[in-house]
Amino acid sequence: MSDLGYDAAHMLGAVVLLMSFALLYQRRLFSLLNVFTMQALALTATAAWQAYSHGEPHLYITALLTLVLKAILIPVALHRIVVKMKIHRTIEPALGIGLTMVAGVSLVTLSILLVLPVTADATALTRENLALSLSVVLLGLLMMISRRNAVSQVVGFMSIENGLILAAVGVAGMPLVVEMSVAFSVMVAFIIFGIFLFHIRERFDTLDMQKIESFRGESD
Amino acid sequence: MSAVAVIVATPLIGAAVLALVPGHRLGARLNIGFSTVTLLASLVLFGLEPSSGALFVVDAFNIYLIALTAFVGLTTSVFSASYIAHEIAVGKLDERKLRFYHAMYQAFMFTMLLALSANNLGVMWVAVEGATLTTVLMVSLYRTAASIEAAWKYFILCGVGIALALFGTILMYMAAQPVMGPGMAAMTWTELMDHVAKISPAILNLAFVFLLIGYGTKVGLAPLHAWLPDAHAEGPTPISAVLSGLLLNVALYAVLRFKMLLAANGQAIAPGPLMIAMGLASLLLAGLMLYRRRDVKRFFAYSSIEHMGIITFAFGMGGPLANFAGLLHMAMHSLTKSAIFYAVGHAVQVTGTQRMDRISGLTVSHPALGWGLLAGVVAIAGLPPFGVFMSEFLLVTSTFAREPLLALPLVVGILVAFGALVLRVQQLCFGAPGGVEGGGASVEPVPVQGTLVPLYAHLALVLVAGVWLPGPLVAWFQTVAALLG
Amino acid sequence: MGLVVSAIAFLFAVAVAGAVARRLPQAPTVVYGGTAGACALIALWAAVRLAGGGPDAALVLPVGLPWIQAHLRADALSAVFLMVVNIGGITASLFGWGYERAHHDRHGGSHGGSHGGTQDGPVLPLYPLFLAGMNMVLIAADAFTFLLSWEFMSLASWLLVLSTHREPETPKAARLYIIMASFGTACLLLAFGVLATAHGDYSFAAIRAHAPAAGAAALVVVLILLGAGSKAGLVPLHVWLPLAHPAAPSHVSALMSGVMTKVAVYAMIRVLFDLLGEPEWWWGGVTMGFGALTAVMGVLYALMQDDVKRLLAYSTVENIGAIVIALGLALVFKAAHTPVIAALALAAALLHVVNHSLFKSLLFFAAGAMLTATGSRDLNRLGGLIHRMPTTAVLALIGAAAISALPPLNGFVGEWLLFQAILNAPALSAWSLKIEIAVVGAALALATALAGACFVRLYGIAFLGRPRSRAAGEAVEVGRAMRLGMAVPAVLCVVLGVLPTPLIRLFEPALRLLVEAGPFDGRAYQPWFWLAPTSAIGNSYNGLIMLVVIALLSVVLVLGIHRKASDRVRWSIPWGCGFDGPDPAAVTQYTASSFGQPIRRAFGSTVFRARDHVDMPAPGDTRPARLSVTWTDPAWVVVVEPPARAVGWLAEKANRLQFMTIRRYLTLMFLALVVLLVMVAVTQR
Amino acid sequence: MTLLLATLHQILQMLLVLTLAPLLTGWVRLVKARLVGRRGPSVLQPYRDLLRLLRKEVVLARNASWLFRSVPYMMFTAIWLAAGLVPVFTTQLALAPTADLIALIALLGSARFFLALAGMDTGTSFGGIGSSREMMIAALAEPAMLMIVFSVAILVRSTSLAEIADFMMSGAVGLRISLALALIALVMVAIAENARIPIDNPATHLELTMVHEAMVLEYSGRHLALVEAASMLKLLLYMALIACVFAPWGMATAGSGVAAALGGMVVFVAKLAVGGTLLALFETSIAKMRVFRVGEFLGGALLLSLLGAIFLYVSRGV
Repeated sequence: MSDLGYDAAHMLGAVVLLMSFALLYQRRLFSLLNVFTMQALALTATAAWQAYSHGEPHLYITALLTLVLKAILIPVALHRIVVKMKIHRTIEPALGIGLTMVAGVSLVTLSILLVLPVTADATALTRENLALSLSVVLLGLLMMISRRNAVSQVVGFMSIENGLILAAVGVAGMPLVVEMSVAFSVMVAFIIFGIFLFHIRERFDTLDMQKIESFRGESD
Repeated sequence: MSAVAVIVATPLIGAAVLALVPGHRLGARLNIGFSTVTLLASLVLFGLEPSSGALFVVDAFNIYLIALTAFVGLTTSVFSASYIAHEIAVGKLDERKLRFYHAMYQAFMFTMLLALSANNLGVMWVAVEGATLTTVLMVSLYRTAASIEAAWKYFILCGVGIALALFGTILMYMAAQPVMGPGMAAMTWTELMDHVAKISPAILNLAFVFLLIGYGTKVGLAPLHAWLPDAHAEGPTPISAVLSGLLLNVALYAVLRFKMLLAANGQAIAPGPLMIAMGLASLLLAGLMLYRRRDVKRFFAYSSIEHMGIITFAFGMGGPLANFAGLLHMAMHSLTKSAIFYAVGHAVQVTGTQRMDRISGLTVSHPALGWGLLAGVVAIAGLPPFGVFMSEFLLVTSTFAREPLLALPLVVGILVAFGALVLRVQQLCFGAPGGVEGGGASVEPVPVQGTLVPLYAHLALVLVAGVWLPGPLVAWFQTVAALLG
Repeated sequence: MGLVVSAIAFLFAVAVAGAVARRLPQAPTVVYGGTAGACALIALWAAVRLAGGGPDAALVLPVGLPWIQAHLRADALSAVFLMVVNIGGITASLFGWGYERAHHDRHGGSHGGSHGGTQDGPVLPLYPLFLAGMNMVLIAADAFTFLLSWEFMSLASWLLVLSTHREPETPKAARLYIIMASFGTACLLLAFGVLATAHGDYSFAAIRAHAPAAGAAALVVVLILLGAGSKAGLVPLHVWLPLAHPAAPSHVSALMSGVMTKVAVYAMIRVLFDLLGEPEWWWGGVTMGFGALTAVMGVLYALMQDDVKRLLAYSTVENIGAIVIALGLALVFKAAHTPVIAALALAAALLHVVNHSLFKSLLFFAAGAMLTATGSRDLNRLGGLIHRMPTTAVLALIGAAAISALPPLNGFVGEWLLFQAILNAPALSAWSLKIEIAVVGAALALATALAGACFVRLYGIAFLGRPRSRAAGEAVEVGRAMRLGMAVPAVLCVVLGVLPTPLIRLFEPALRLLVEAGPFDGRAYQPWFWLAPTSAIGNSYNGLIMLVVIALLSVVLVLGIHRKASDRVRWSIPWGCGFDGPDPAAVTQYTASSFGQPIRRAFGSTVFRARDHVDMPAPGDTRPARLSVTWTDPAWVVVVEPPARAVGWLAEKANRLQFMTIRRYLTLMFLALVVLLVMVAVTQR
Repeated sequence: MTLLLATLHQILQMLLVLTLAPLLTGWVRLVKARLVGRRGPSVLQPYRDLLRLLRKEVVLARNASWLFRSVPYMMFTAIWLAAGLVPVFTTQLALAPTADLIALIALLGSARFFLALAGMDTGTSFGGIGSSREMMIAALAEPAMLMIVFSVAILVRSTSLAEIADFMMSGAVGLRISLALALIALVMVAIAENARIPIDNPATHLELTMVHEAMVLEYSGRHLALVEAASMLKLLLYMALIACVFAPWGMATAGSGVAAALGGMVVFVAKLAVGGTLLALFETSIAKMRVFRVGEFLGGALLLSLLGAIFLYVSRGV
């Protein structure tokens, strides 16, 4: 593999990771959506680059899917939900932003520690790719648990997915990537549909998950 | 291979057909019909040699699980027919929802059979994800606040879990790709098993952690179990039966496949301690949670967590005896727990409540049901002559002989759960008959005409297994037990 | 062996018949008749096997654990216990048949609710299963079959206890019972886990083949004492017993107390003497200590009971204590390589097993008869039954005298043999054991004497004096089947008391199997009517001659007195301090509580925190004074409450996990992931 | 021949104890009376009392059962037999191998068991008081007694009274602390079992302090005669027992002739006289204790006897 291919892939992956940090940093919903769009764009670029450099045309489909769904449709849909449902525009953090950042950095460190022993016969690309995608996944999870707002949780969930796709496109010859990313997108769609559905039914006043769970099973 | 194709295709066709069939009676009958065909096809497998292809694999491990799944699918469809008839009669469900329900039921069977028979990591993942989606829809079938909340919880938690499992799957490919080259081979069970010894253990370890957490969420291992009790409690009871009886097994099957890879690799971290820790945590936590439960279905859902903990512990211990015990326990738990849910569903319809303190004296008011429920709980509590006793016997004795200190929490956990089960089953089955306002049969608005055939069929199987296991099954178990390390 | 297995299979068939036809009027006859028949068959087989000798009967059935299969084997030890179980089964069936009919007639088959006797649950199908389970335990020859049968026995008896589930006390008792039973089974599971090793050699033959290491053996001893002890009722694991045994219908109580506890004793003997190989000296010491504690505590508990059946259950605890003392002695002497004395002690244990099964069944039957006749098992509501139920009174008197170890009945013979074994303590070399045996001997003597007091109290309050309730005053004698069911064990009590030697001869094959000696080894001449075991210290006993001499002296006495004395008799009202109306409530006679008061004062106030509360009316007030007693079972405080409280506390804490938000659940998941990843990161270093 | 002789001895002994028992009681009463300065009744007074009671009519409580009426015979037989088992003038007794010391204690236990039942049969409070207290005393006295038996049996290596007497006479024992403890314990038990001061007062009818007398309060006529006679026999039995174990000298043994047996009888009468005097002395010099102190008293006896058994191991090293 050429140095250029390696460097470009590395750089694009790093951008995705950077965007994950940026997501953690946001306090306002709209800017969160914007950052997410940028992450999706970076991911699209990665997928397209890998398709080109490895000569695997099916990755173009992945890139396209990412672009259409993640960079366009979903941000727009979420934007409309926020507006239509009059969701509070600021994000309530369950964990302070500073602490979140510290946790994020620790997670990245952990990822690197985990990847370090992977030397034996893995190529450098796999290693970098692995560290980056692992970090993105963990940061996405952190995002989900450190925010109270439902929209930001959806965003966190999707950023986990971005990490997955980053990993999948980075490894040579991964079959079924498209199928799996489609299957995953169905799930995301479900979530968004669910939010709509619940709102339409007016079973819950707000999408704050604490309130959704007022019933909690056996609290009688 | 064609038999497997039939097994997987039948429910898929069934789902399509049932989505179009109006009328719940016909739907229920067709549902039973498709399930019967699936079961018959899966019985054919017993006569065939184990085989593997690009898409499907049939070996000692999944053959009995496929048959079990098809069987429980059939009995549940029979139970479901009588269950929904009552739900229609009392107006809790309508025709439109039932059409959806039947289609989803077959779709769910499809995903599970696919997950069990797939020879490909990716296909299996897709199937498990599909199973999640279909069951989420079915859990929310009643559209009550509680059921939607339960479905939402289920969906979010298992969604994250399934995402992590996908990451694990990708990692697995990443690990295998340098050795096996790019392409399908590195995602195929049979190929992986042949080459896994050469794979670098570092990524394998990482992959296993993600797979354990990911699929483990679906198994219901503590502390990833939170979705399970609510999903069981709020959905229709047939769905609770298949969730406990089948879905948990399928998820565990996935974990175990990966454990086999690790065991065959030899250099990777031993997955045993991780599984033992999570198994014990599930067992102890679920055992304690049983005590404060009021909802009968949630109660037995926690009992499922407990048993999944025991099974995970058994596979974590490893060795021929413990693995054998684990495999047996999977089958026994599946049959017993679904039987219990049949009985519970019936009891809930009879008494009109899911609150345990309002149900009592079932053996007096409804002897066949009450004694059936009692037998089911006795079986799940690990009392002889039922099959769970045999697996727990093997597990406890072999564990204590090897790791005495691990056997103690195991026994304590089993006893704690046992105490709760006894407490509740005595209350449900004995004493003065209760029910709606303690009136028993007289206030029953709609007479319940449920069939107890599935319940007793399961109990009979569990009873037979408790004293006698057929030779081929033993041989399969022993083969798999050896592979699991 | 085929015969025994077929008989057990027949019991299952009877159970099925009972389940199917339980509404038919002939059902009790079929079930109890069938059960009695099967039991008679097995008992006969066992007796023939013991008398005739011959090789062990063995059978391997293709069921159970696939690679082991079910090993069944009836050696001499099994045969002894098969005899005990099935003789108990026969008498209980006889009595149960009558009992069932009496209760059927009384309640007309409806769910009538008089205290202590209602059966809503099905006894008929479960009763043969219970007996089948006990028989299966005795012939099991691999760990799996053994524990399966063991737990099956618990299951059947649990359901039998639950047959009175409408009684307010029953559910709690049943729950505690099955939990303790499962605790016991868990201990046995662990014990067999050690014995079978990690290779899974579950058959008894394989276990015998490789003796465990010292540490493992010690573990097994402790686990067996806990496991079988909890079933037998060893203090402090006895807490369930006095609740569960009385809750069942009386013939089932008799089986549970008289017979099932013996199956637990069998388990102890099987493991400690047979499977574990050569014993260490301290095993017996520990066993004996528990036995002594059990004997004394059991009888003290019994003395404080007002409930007839509960009193009997506590008395079972005491007798199990005596049996376990004998087992401990046998272990000690076996370890000290004095097999003849070990055989003596073990013979005492087996004899007491037989004896207790007889008189405890008899007494539970008597309690059942009282319950049938008066509807009450509260001592303070009985009295004067000797006039109303003459046959039951005589038979119960035999039982009470036998259990109080009065000569020339069988209880005394067992006690006598046991003391003979205790007297051989000087043959031991360990100092601590000698002193322990002296103390154990004192405890046993104390327990025996207290048992006498206990049964004077039971018999005196229930059968003698004046009725304490209307129901007791109007009681009528029970039916013929029930009386016959009581008469059989009563006659056996007398016969075995007078002629114990033939029975002990029957034990000999079992004793040779376990301790490789017989109690009469080295005695040249040993007539069948004489009991003179071989022993360094001790003497002989002859119940037959005692009986003859007593009879002779009595005849002489009666004749002498009646020749000399006046025959005039005048009936009169005794002085009752002015209270002599017919009203039972106003009678000044002693109550059960007041009878127990002196002994309670002497023993109970510290151990049981027993407190008397006297409600004394003011002078001039004519209402009666009342004495009430409160007491606490210390074992309850130690054994039941702490775990129950711990589980409750933990359950309360854990319950918070049910009420968290999704985000928190996700956090748990995240943390689990991170912890596992860190573990991987650390272990990879 | 030996068997025939033994049987003859046995019959003689049975008659002897029966004859001597009221005499002993009369003697004790006489000595006690003299000690407190009264003249006291004749030594033969107990015989007259018994005969008079026999001639009197029986008054029965209305709800007394057959048990009440048969208990006097049963207990008398049991105690008579027990008394016949203790060697008094010879160790050659036919019944010796039939029943040893343990059986003897059990026989006494039977007598007490039935008497206590009889006390409860009439349904009055006095019978209950007596029975419950009697059983409480017995519950402590019996184990103490058995422990004494243990000490002695371990020393002698037999529980047969005849063998014990033979062994003690042989002088192989010497002075032993455990024997001394056993003796003290045995005396304490004997006092309790015979309802003597300080445990009970055979002459009292004060209900709060009665034990034995309360139990037999409803008896009259021939029944009372039997009960009284049995008590007298029991007193003699315990004296004979103490004499047999701790002072067996003068008894005829195997092979000794008729003269020895006759001598044994004379010695036995002398022993009884001494024992009776000692008892009277003891009783006049001590006050009766409260009923609930009895437990402590007998608990002391039990501990002493246990200590005796343990000391035996220490001193003898067996």
